[in-house]
Amino acid sequence: MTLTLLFLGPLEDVAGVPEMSLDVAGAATLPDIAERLDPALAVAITAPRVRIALNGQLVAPADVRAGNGDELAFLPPVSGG
Amino acid sequence: MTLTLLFLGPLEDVAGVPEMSLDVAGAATLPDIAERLDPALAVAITAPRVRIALNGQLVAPADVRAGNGDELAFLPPVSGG
Amino acid sequence: MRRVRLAPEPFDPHEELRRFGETRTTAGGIVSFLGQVRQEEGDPVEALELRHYPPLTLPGMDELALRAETRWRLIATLVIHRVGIMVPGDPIVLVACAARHRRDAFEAADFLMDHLKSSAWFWKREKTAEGWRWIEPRGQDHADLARWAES
Amino acid sequence: MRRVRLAPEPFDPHEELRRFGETRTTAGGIVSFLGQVRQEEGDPVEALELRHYPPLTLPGMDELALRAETRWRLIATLVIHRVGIMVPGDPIVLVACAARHRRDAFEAADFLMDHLKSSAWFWKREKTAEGWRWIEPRGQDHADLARWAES
Repeated sequence: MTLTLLFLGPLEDVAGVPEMSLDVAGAATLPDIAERLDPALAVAITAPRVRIALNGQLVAPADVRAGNGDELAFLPPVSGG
Repeated sequence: MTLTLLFLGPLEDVAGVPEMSLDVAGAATLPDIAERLDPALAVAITAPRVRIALNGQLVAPADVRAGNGDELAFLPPVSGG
Repeated sequence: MRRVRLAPEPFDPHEELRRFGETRTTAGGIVSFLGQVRQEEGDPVEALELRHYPPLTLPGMDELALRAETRWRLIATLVIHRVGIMVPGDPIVLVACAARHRRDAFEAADFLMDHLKSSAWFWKREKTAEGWRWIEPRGQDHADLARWAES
Repeated sequence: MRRVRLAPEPFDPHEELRRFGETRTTAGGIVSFLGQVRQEEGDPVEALELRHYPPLTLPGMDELALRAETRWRLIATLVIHRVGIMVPGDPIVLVACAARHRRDAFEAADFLMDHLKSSAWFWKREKTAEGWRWIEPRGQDHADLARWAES
């Protein structure tokens, strides 16, 4: 049961990698996921200005339920093109 | 003693030609010139919105003094590029 | 750099823009406007002619470009305007402004076009099946110019 | 006609504009904006990278172009945006709007650029002698967007 986490932009530097796999038992919430991560990364991805996309669709942080095969992307404020 | 008159834009249609030579005795004023022309053309070139250039420089109608070798251009309102 | 010219023959706007862009690597942005003779289904216009008065037309365009450079921070300005007879699809005017900041480039190009289209020394006539007809100045032109009145 | 794409490799903006212009003979005017990586004497920036998030970035650009088409009378819209690593002089973004009336083309191109530069899904980093550094969002972006708030 594997969940993929994507870290966009500067969050990649905090995570140290652009992408990470996490073994999950079932549908994980954002706090479930955050507590499995390095504390600095957990703080960074739950910052108020970070948007979250579940399988390519934006979701409210409170609505995150991510399980096996899902992709969760963390999108910090954009810098523009 | 020849003065050249140029008729720009729609004034060419009124004059029937783009350019006309006029024999003048000395330095002619705008009324001197107008009275030598066909009345319809005289009215057209003295209309308030027609600008006048003497040898390529804009001049006020009252300041026109044009003689031998001079070129007087009549510039109706521009239609833009 | 300021390049302003009248084109008595058809010109290739894309080649002109390429040349303009090639030396402008300090520019963050280039805004261009290309105006061409419209070609529409059922449009009766067969040809367009632009007349000019050489002693005033080009000097006036040059002065206009200078005004734009005084008002906005521009790196380079390009103005090419056709004169003579054109057919639908032909380029009439190409304006390009290069600047470090895109707002300057947008506003300067807009300013140049409003003035070229209303106050530059051109007289225009159109040819339809009924022959040639001179085009009157448009009321919209005054509104366009009023946008740029210095307060 | 709406052509919106991401370019993972360098593109030739002039060739793109030529192709865009060739089929647009009903347009009176085409406004374009070309943004490129600045190259200045003494500038420490050696390279620029734009990252995107595929599920959102291109759909967001497409939706933006659609908004422009809804708001202004446009005949055609072109948006090409680079992603990946660029060096000074490389094109980053090309926007072109064709319209019967030039005001529509100017405003729509300006609108597209303001939004692409501030709210599109891109993350940017720059490389200098000290390495790569992520670029923070700019305060100016909010001011740019506020210009377009529908009243």
